[in-house]
Amino acid sequence: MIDTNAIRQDFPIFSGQQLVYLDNAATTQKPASVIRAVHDFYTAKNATVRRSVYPLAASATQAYEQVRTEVQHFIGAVSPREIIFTSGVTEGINLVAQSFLAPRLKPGDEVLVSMMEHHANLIPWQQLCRQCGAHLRVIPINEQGELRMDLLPELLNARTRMLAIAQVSNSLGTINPIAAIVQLARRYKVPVLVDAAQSVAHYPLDVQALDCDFLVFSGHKMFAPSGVGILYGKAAHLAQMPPWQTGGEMIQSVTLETARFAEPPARFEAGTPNVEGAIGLGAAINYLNALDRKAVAAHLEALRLHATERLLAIAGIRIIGTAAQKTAIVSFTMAGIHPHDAATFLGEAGIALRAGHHCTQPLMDFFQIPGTLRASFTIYNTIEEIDYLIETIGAARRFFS
Amino acid sequence: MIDTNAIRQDFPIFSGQQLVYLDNAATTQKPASVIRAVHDFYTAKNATVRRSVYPLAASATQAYEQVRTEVQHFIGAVSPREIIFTSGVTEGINLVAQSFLAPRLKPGDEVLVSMMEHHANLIPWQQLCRQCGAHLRVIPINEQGELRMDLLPELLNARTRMLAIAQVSNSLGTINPIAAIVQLARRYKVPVLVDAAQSVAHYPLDVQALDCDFLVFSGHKMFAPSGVGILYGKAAHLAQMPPWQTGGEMIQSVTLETARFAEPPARFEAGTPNVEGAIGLGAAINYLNALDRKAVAAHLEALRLHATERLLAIAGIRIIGTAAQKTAIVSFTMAGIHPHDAATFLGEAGIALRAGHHCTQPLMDFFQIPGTLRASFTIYNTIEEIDYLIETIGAARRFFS
Amino acid sequence: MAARDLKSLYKEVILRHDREPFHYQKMEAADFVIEAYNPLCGDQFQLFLFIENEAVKQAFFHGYGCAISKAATSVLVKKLTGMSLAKIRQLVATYQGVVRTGQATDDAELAAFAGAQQFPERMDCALLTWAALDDFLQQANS
Amino acid sequence: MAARDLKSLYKEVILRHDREPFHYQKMEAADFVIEAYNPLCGDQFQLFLFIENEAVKQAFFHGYGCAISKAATSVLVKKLTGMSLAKIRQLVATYQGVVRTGQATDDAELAAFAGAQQFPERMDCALLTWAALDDFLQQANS
Ligand SMILES: Cc1ncc(COP(=O)(O)O)c(C=O)c1O
Ligand SMILES: Cc1ncc(COP(=O)(O)O)c(C=O)c1O
Repeated sequence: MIDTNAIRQDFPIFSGQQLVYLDNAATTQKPASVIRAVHDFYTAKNATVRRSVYPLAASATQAYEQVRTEVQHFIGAVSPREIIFTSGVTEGINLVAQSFLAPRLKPGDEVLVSMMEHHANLIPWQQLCRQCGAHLRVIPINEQGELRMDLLPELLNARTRMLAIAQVSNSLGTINPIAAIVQLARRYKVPVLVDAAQSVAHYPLDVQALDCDFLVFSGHKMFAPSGVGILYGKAAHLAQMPPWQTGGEMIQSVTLETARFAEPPARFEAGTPNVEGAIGLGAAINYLNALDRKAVAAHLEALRLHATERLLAIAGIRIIGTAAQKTAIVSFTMAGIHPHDAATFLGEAGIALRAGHHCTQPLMDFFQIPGTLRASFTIYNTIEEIDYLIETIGAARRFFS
Repeated sequence: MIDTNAIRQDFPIFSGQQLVYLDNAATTQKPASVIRAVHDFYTAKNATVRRSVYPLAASATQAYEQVRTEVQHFIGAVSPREIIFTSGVTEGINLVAQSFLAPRLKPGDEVLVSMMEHHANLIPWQQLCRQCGAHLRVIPINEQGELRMDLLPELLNARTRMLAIAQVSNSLGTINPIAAIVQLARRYKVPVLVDAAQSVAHYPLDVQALDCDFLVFSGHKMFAPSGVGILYGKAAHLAQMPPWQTGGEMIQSVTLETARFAEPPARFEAGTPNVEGAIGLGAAINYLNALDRKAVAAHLEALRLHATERLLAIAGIRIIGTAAQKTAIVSFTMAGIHPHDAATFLGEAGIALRAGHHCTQPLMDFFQIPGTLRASFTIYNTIEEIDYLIETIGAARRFFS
Repeated sequence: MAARDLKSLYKEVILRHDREPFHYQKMEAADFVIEAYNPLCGDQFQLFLFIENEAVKQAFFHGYGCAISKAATSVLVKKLTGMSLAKIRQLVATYQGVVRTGQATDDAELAAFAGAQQFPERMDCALLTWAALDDFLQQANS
Repeated sequence: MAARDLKSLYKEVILRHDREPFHYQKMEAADFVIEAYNPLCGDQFQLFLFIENEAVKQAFFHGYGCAISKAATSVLVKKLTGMSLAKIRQLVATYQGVVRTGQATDDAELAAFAGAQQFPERMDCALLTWAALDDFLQQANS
C-alpha cells in the first residue's frame, strides 16, 4: 500500500485548510516538488527556449528538451521527436483532427468515437465530419457503461479513417481495452488516437505496447501545471503532417512569399511555449516515477470499492457507471436532491466534488439524467475522506428533505 | 524618473546571480508579486474554473473572470466579453486568421502586413492566402526601418480584407503609427489586427482610441507567466465568428450529431485554460498599473539614447533600425564578429542578449544581413548595465581579433 | 470571497417553493412557451404564459432544475399571475438587482434570493428563468 | 550545466581556421555542391566536392557563419582532400562523437571541437556542414 499520509504531506494545499478534494478528474493538486520547480524557474532560471545562446537561455532550452525526453520514456515512445508540447488535450486533439485527418477525410468517410467521450474528443471530430461530408460513427455502450466491444468489428470498415477513444472515461470511470481496440482497428488500417487524460496519472502508459498512432494528455490532471500537455504521434505520421498553427519557432526558412517548415516536433510548436509548464510537467513525471504504481492502482481500487459499497448502502443513490474494469471515479445521483444543491452543500462542508454532465452530454442523455455528482479519487485520498463524504451526504439529505 | 533600484528588488532573479538581462523583447523576468500569485494559487487555491460549485472552484472562477475584467480595463475594451484568453500572440493570430478571416477570404482578395512583422504575424496570413488564392501584400519600409506610410493609401483597396501590423517591431524597435493606420484602413472598411506583443509592457493601450478590430499580446513579455495571452476582439466581430478549437467549456449544448456553441468569450476558450497563467497575468497588470508609465517611457528613452550613442562610438558597429519613433530595442551588427560568437562571449560575461533573425527573416533579407545582436531594455535595466555591455563588447573584439 | 452561509442561500421560503412549486404543470395550450436552459448543469424549464390585454392572465412552469432555479421559477410564476407586462418589467429589474447586487426590497419572497451573492457560482441558477423571460419581453418590445 | 570556459570553446586552432579558412572559395565546376543551412541563425555554407574513384580529390567551401561553424567547415574541407568515401564516413562518425560526447581522438584539430559539449547551444554550429555531408553520403549510399 502507498503511504497516503506521507503523500498528503507532499501537497501543500492540504496543510493550510481542511479540504477533502474529490475532483481529481477535473484537475489534480500539485506536489511541492512541482510548485518548487516552477518557482525556481521564475526566481533563477527564466528565459525563453531555443533561440538564444546565453547561459540562462541555453539552460532553459536544455531543461525544456530534457522534459521532452522524460515524457518519451514515461510513455515508452521511440524517440523524443514523437513528443509535442501542447496546451492540453483539447489542443492535441484539434491538432490531429485538422493536421492529420482533415487532409485525408473525404465525403462518405467515417470517423469512429465512443458514446462516453469527453466533448474534447467528440466535437473536433464531429465538426470536421460536417466540414468534409464524412460520418461520425459512435461505439455504443451498455447499461454498465462498458463499450459494446461486440459491435466494434461491424463499426470498423474500409471507410473508417480514424478511431478516437478515451482510455478511461471521466464520467463513468470505465477503463477501455485499448490494446484490443487497436488490434481490431489494425485490420482496417484505421489510425487510433487515445485520450489518456484520465489514465496518465494512475496507470503506466506504453505507446509501443498499445501500438496507438496518437495519444494525448494534459499536465493539470497529473499533478503538473495547467496550460501544458502532450501530443504523442508516431514519427511516420508526424513527418507527413502539415503544421497546424504557424508562427515563430516552427520555421526552416521564410520569405514573404513562402515558408519552409521545420521537422517535427518543432513544426507543431509555433510560438513561445509554456516553458515553466513543461518544467513543472517534468517534475510531476519525476514525482510519479518515484511512486510504486502497482501500489497506486491497489490504493485506487480500495477507494473505489469502499466508496461504492458505502454509497450503495444509502437509499435513493444510484451509481452511474458500473463497469467491470473501472478506475476510482464514482458518479452517482441522489433521489430528490439535485446534483448542484448537493455539491453546494458538500462544498460548504469542505468536500470538493463536481456536479453536472462533466463535458459528456451525450452520455448523460444515454442514461437519461441531466448530470451526476462525481467523486474522483487519487493518491492523496483516504478511506476516512470517503466516510466523511458519506456522513455529509446524510446531512445533506436531512437539510434538503 | 522611475527608481530602478527599487524595481530590481522586485525581481528575485537579480538577487541570486549577476545578470545583465537585455533579452526583454524575447521574454521578461517576473516580479515577486507575479511569482507569489502563481505560488499561492498552487498552495491554497488550485481548482479548475467554470464548472464546479464548491468554494475552491468558485473562488478560482471568480479570480479568473476578475482577471478578464482587469485586462478589459487595462486595454480600454468596452466589455470583458471582448477579452479572450489564449496561450499567446501566436494562438491569437492563428485564431483570427482561421475563424474571422478564412470564411470571408476569396480568391483575388488581399491581406496586408508589413515588412517588419514577426513570423507570428506573417506566416498565418501567408498560409491562409495560399489556401484561399488570396494575395499577401506587404507595406515596405525605408532604410531607417520605418513604414512607408506614403505608400499605404495605394496598398489599401476594396479587395483588402485584413491589415495585420505590429505596434512595435521586435527587431528594429520602430513604433508604428497605429491610430493613423487604422484611420486609413477605415476608408476601405479594412479590419485591423494589432500585434501588441512588444508594446503592451511599456505603453498604455487603449483599443477604443486606436479603434482597432483585434489586438493580441502575450503574458510572458509583460512580466506575467508564459502559456497565457490575450486576444481582444470587437464584440460585433466575435459574435459572428465560429469557434476555432472545439472541446469542453465552449459548448451550449451537444448531441452526437451536432453542437451549439457558447457565446463569446467562452466560444473561443475550448478546454481547461491556463488558470494560474491568467492569475499571474492579473498580478502583472496590477504591477504595471502601479508604475508611473510616463516615467517608464522616459526611462526607456534614456536607455535607448545612451545605448545608441555608446554603440555608435565603437568602430565597425552598425545599428539596424534608426526610426524617429523608436522604443528601447537596439539591434546592431559588429564588423568581423558573427552575432552568435558575440552573444556567446557576452553571455559568459553575464550579459543575456539575443543573436539571430529574431523571427523576422524577411526583414533581415531587406537589410541584407543574416541577423543582428539585439539589446532590448525594460524597467529594470540601467545605464550602468549599458556601460558594462559596451565594455564587454570591447573585450569581445579583442578576444576574436 | 465573502463569508458563506448555506442557510442564507437555502432560505426556508426557497426550500418550500422547491418542495411545493406553484403552478408546476405543463400547459401546452399556452399563448407563449418560453424555454430556459443552463448548459453548465443541464437544467431546463419551460414557462407557459396566457396573455390578455398586455397582462399575464395565468402562468405555469415545468422542467428540471436545482432547488434555487426551481424556487426562483416558482416565485416568478406566482408573481406573474395577473400582472401587466409593464409591471413585470419592473419586477424583473428589481429581482435581478436583488440577486446581483443585494438591492433591498420589501418583498420577502424576492429578498430570499439575495443570498446568491455569497454564492456567485449559483447566481445563474437564481436568474435562469427570469433572464429567459427578460429576453422574451425585450423581443416582444422590439 | 557543466562549468563553461570560453577558451575551451574557442580554441586557438578554431580561431585560426576562422581567420584563415582552408580552401575558402566558390567552385561552381565541382562535381557536387552540398548546401548546409541553420535556420536558427541563418548561417549557410556550400561544400564543393570533386570526386574521383570513390575518393574526394579536391574540396572547397564558401558561405557565412560563426567562428565555430566556419572553423569546423574549414577543418572538414582540409581533411577531406584525398580521402576515400569510406574513410570519410569514419571521419564524420569520429567527429560527431567528439562534438556530441567528447569521445577521445588523437587528431588535435578534431579534438578542438570537444569544447562544444560545454556549450550545447553551439553544438549545431560545430556539426552544421558535417551533418550535411553525412546526409549526402547516406543518400549516395542508398
Ligand atoms: C512582435 C511580436 N509578435 C509576435 C510574437 C510572438 O509571440 P509569442 O511567441 O508569445 O506567441 C513576438 C515574440 O516572440 C513578437 O515580438
Ligand atoms: C477524458 C477527458 N478528455 C479530455 C479532457 C479535456 O482536457 P483539457 O481540458 O485539459 O484539454 C478531459 C478533462 O477535462 C477528460 O477528462
